[in-house]
Amino acid sequence: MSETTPASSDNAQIGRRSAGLPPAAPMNSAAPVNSAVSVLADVDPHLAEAVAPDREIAVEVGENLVEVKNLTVKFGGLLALDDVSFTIKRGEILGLIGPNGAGKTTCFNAMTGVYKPTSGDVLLEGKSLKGQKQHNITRLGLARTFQNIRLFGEMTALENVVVGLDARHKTSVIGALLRLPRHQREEKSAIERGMALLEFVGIADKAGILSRQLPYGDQRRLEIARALATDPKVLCLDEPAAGFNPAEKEELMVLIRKIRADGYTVLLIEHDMKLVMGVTDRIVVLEFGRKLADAAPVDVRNDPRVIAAYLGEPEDGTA
Amino acid sequence: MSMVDGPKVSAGAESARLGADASSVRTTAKGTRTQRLRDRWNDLTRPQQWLWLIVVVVLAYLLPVLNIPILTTAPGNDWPLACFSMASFALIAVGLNIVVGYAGLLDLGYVAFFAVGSYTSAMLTSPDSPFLHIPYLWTIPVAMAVAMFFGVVLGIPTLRLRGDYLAIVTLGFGEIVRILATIIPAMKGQVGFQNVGRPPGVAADGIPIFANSNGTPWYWLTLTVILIVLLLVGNLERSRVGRAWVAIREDEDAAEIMGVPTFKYKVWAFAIGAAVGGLSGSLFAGQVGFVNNQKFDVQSSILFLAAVVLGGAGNKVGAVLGGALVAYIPLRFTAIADYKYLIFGIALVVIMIFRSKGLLPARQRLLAYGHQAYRRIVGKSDPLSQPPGALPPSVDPGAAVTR
Amino acid sequence: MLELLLRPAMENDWISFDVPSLIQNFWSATFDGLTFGAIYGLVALGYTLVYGVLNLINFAHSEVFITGCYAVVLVLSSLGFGPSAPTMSVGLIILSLILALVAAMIVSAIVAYLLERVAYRPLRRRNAPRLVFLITAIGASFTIQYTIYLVRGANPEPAITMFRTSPIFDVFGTLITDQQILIVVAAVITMIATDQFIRRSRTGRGIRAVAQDPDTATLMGVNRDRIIVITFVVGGIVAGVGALFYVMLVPSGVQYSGGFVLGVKAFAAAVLGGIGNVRGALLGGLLLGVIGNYGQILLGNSQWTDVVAFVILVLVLLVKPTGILGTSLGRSKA
Amino acid sequence: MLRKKIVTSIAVGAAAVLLMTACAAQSGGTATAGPAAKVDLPVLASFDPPKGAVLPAGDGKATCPAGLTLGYVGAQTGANAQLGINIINGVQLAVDQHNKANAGCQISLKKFDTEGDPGKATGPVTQAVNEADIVGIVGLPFSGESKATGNIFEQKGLVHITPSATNPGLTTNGWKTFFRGLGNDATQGPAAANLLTGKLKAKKVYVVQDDSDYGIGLGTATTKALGSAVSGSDKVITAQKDFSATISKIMSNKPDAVFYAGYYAEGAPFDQQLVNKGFKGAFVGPDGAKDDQFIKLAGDASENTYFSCPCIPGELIPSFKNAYSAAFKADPGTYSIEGYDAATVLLSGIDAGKTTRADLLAWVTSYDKDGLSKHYKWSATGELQAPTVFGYKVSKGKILPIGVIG
Repeated sequence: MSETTPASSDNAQIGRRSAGLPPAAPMNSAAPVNSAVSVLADVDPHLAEAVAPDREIAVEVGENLVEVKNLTVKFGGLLALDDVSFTIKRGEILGLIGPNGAGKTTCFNAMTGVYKPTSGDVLLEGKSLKGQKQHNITRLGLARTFQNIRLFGEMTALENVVVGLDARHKTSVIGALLRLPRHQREEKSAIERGMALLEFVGIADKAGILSRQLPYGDQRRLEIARALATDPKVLCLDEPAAGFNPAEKEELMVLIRKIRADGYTVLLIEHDMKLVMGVTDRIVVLEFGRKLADAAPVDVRNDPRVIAAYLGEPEDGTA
Repeated sequence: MSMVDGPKVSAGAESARLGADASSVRTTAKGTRTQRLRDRWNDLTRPQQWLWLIVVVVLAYLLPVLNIPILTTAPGNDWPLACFSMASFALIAVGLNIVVGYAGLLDLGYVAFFAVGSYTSAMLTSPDSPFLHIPYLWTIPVAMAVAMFFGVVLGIPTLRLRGDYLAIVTLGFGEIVRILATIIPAMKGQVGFQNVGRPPGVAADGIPIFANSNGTPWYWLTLTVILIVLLLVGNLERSRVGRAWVAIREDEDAAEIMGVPTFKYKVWAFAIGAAVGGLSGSLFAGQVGFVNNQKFDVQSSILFLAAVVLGGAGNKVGAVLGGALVAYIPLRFTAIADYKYLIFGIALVVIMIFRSKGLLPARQRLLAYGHQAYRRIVGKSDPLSQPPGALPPSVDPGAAVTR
Repeated sequence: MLELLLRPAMENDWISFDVPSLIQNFWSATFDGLTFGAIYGLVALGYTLVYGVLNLINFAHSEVFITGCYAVVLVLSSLGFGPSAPTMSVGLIILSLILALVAAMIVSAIVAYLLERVAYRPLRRRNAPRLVFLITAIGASFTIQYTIYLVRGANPEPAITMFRTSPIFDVFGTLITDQQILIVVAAVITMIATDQFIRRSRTGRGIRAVAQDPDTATLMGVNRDRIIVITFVVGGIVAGVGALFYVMLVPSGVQYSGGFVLGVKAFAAAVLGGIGNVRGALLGGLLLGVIGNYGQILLGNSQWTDVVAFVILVLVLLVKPTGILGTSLGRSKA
Repeated sequence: MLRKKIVTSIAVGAAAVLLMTACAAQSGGTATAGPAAKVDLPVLASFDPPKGAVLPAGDGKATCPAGLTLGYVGAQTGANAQLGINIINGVQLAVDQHNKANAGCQISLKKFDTEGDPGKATGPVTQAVNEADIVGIVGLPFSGESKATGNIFEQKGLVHITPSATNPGLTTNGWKTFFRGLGNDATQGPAAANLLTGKLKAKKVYVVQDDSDYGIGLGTATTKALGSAVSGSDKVITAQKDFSATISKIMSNKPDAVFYAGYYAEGAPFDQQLVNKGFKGAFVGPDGAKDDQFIKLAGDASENTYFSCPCIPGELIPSFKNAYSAAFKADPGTYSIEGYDAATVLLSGIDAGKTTRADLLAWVTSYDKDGLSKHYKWSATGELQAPTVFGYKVSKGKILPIGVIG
């Protein structure tokens, strides 16, 4: 997939909004191969600018952007999530890990409105997401990708991304029917921003290809671009490395760092410990629906409880 | 059968990957013929495309006058009226295509909206009706509005249901409208409404221009309506509305999670489809001049669906073609009248098994300015070098569908 | 405008309610409704089974049913039955009816089997989308209907009277006939048998496994295609049972297009009871039959049956989208 | 295998219940309603056509320009095909006889199919009126399609004689080109009432009508003519299969006769179910029910059935019956002779030199002659001045005429 990365040697500053970020989070021992001064070094500054988040966020960098409070989910008699609390701070990459069935995806689904929590709450910028429709949660700023890819197969890559962009559009049905000025304005800007996003994830040259015809890796990247298109305050990635080989995983880590460096906050669910350790600033560990640990990667790695939970499970199950 | 329609855990990412690859191989191997046609169309310059379109539209307008010997239905049926019949089926198919083709909602009771349109026009113009009478042309927007209202009323409860329940509920709704027309005395059952109104104008010989025997003006009226509808539907298709519909069709849950208010857009699809159905019903009532409960049966709904599927669900030009064909075949080959439904039944099965995308497979253009964007990818290496706003505004005629 | 709308209404041109008639005929409407409902239930079973296993509305199931009815009519008319009550001995009548029942079960099962093989399996092989299945089902339904139309003509088949019905006992002043008892009892027996078959037998376990999780079931060595075929065939056999009793109840009801509306109502019954649920099918059928009958009497026209049935269906689905009993085939408790 | 067990157990269970019920069935039928004694009406053996009736052959000396054409517009396919074929054959027979006798005047016949559907009728009708060589039409058979298309004939001044559409409203549209070749429902109603209360001596008549234009019109006309003899009424619906609700009302009403205004498709099963529930009275239907299909569908139950029909028993006219049977290998059906007579009216006009539409229209307007079945002279609105209505009864599986009833 390396051919898709634009070869620009321009080592300029990163985007406006990302300038205020804290220095890149401490990298632990499993640091990525291409450790650079800035992860955005090889990104065109205009591109970074075009992709960067485009709206005000009520909390400052480093403050709590999302608060998960005593979240509990029951399916019938099954307690899938038991009183889980954690926070996501603006500007960080938070990892959410746990053995199979630990409740990672359930937690995710409860946050994004797919499941109704039995009790507890999720706050975004201090405001509760309780009772919000799924599409509204996305508009409020919580975007996600899917563990099993769920693109709109009969749409081109660009169209997929524009669907995400539509979340921020305001054209009415009548406006679209009669091609009123706002519609024209939004359509034009959507093309620009959509192409920029595709460029950012490295598949701009495939903008016109039907998404179901894209190679697997590009489909994963497209999902990320589509989620970014909704202009999220928090980008939630659900096992984005599933089915990737080690080289692809490295590239994915670069992409995730790039995304953060551009001003996004990222929640990463991942099975692959190496990837999680390599890219996150902080890790929340779930087991049997409970929170087991919440600490920096190094500490999590050395936490005996975590080790116990993962005992017998290979760290890199899919490779 | 999971009770919660959330994202499902796949059997394994690896298999998903294999599936994705396999399907891409399969699809690229197929459909080369239509692809070539499409490519050729795309290679044309804008003025060339326009020229071709004008030729096609002019030919379409001349259709009832030309009366081409091979095509004509003449020995059995009046050709201009057959043309009208084709046009009105085409219009219905365009409307149903919004619901089935774009949004992927299987509506098996579409004839109900057609009936609502017909009855609205009839009851507001026929001397047999005790209602207020208004000029026929005014009943067309009223019929659309009433049909749209019914679409919303039906849509709001049923569109919350799971996908395939919708099929059965709409089927029931279609039957209910027909039954109500039969058993509510005010709807006059089989007795029906005679002398439904028509657009004004009388020809030199004293016969109204829009007499029920005069197919050509009715055809021209309907064709004009089709062109306007195609243009407007094209506008919708290349907007967030069209994208929302196709996203819902492709993966409703994912669409919702990507910020598409799926319920709202489903209701819109239903309402707009219903309005077009009401419109065609109104035109049909005007042409025949007589409305009773006889022609609004389930079979008609199925024929409409067959038209959409035959043409290629999701492709509005395909819908026009499919609608015209479904109307044309029994009129041209009157001998098959007895076999009509058998032939359509077999055709549906065979098409679904061997060519499930129909005669003109769908490929929506969902971006108003996609043309330029895609061209840039081919032309230049850096798609962002062009400043925004440099894009020339384009007005796509609705008939130009292929990418 | 309002006055114009109301005027015809005041002239009783729209809808009128006949409450006294409903009260007077309440019990007979109930028993008639139960009898009809039992037949809906039998047909609904076929929809429910296929839906449970394949998540597919087998629209052509109504044609599976109607071919069974034709089998009954053809067998019985060739045995000398006709519009008038037969004059033959009791034993001979019973023998003939059993023969007709077996014929109907075989014919319906064969049609169901062919449907699966010719129409649906090729689609499954290609992983076709839902819509494609549904449209194929509709196409298949039309094909069968109009094949019958070409072979047997547009007219209904001459009536078949199997035996002269007579009242057995009196409930709340309403006579209940032997025929009504027979139909309801037979429907319940069939339903229990099917339920037991799915719960207890090896094949039944296979059906439940495929319904729950086709992929896992395949991995566990269940032959999915075989299970699907069996599901269709079982649905066909039960439809054949329904066919015999339908002809018994509505002797002149056998017409090429006759299955369609009944099929739609049976499907509604399946959904009402909870699609995929064997017991729900019978429950939904009985409910639909009874409520439809009340509506018919209250509103004074037999066609209201269908209207009322659909309104009830929509209302139930809005309140409880999974139907009354709710559970799916896969989860039906063993 | 368990499945086998289940199937057997169902069969055994079913058999047991059947046995129980069949025993009960044998023990006693229930005859509740007590109608009047059955009246045995004599069958009409032959029907003498009017002396000097106009026949298609004419005098054999007619000459006319080549290419003149008559048209038939109506059902050829679809659910109502049989009625259309009866008429087409009658028309065809008339044209053939005419052409055979008149070497100097060869008329051709063009057929246009409407499937009997008002929505589909405008196409074929327009095609027919636009064919310049067509000077006269036999059609359209049904009232609905006639309603939808009458104005088209009017616009083009093309005369058309319907052989079977009986809705009274058709002659109230001011159409000058519409002629009805038989009595309408308004004349059939009193005739049916006469059959019921006169010939069948019924004191209490229960009137049931379907939801068609035809059934409603006829039901209303008959109810009016019956007056106080009507003891009750009910409605059924096209395509209804189960009539138990109506039947229980009838059984508690205990009428001497039931009049059913509708078609055989519902009438036959209705009669069958009625008789099976123990009804012993007479069942009277109109022309729409008079069809051999009625007997086929109702079986022995139909032995209580009578029909009123403005149609004339063509099969009793030997010359017509023989010629028809020779040509089409079948007996004349309902409305065959009406089609034949209507064509004859038009053919005789052509023979008289009326070879334009205007001339032929004038010819029919002032026509005043006997046809094979009855006298043809129309009022200004296109109604027959002296229509006849025949009574028929079912006897031993055959529909036999019992003479004029109105």
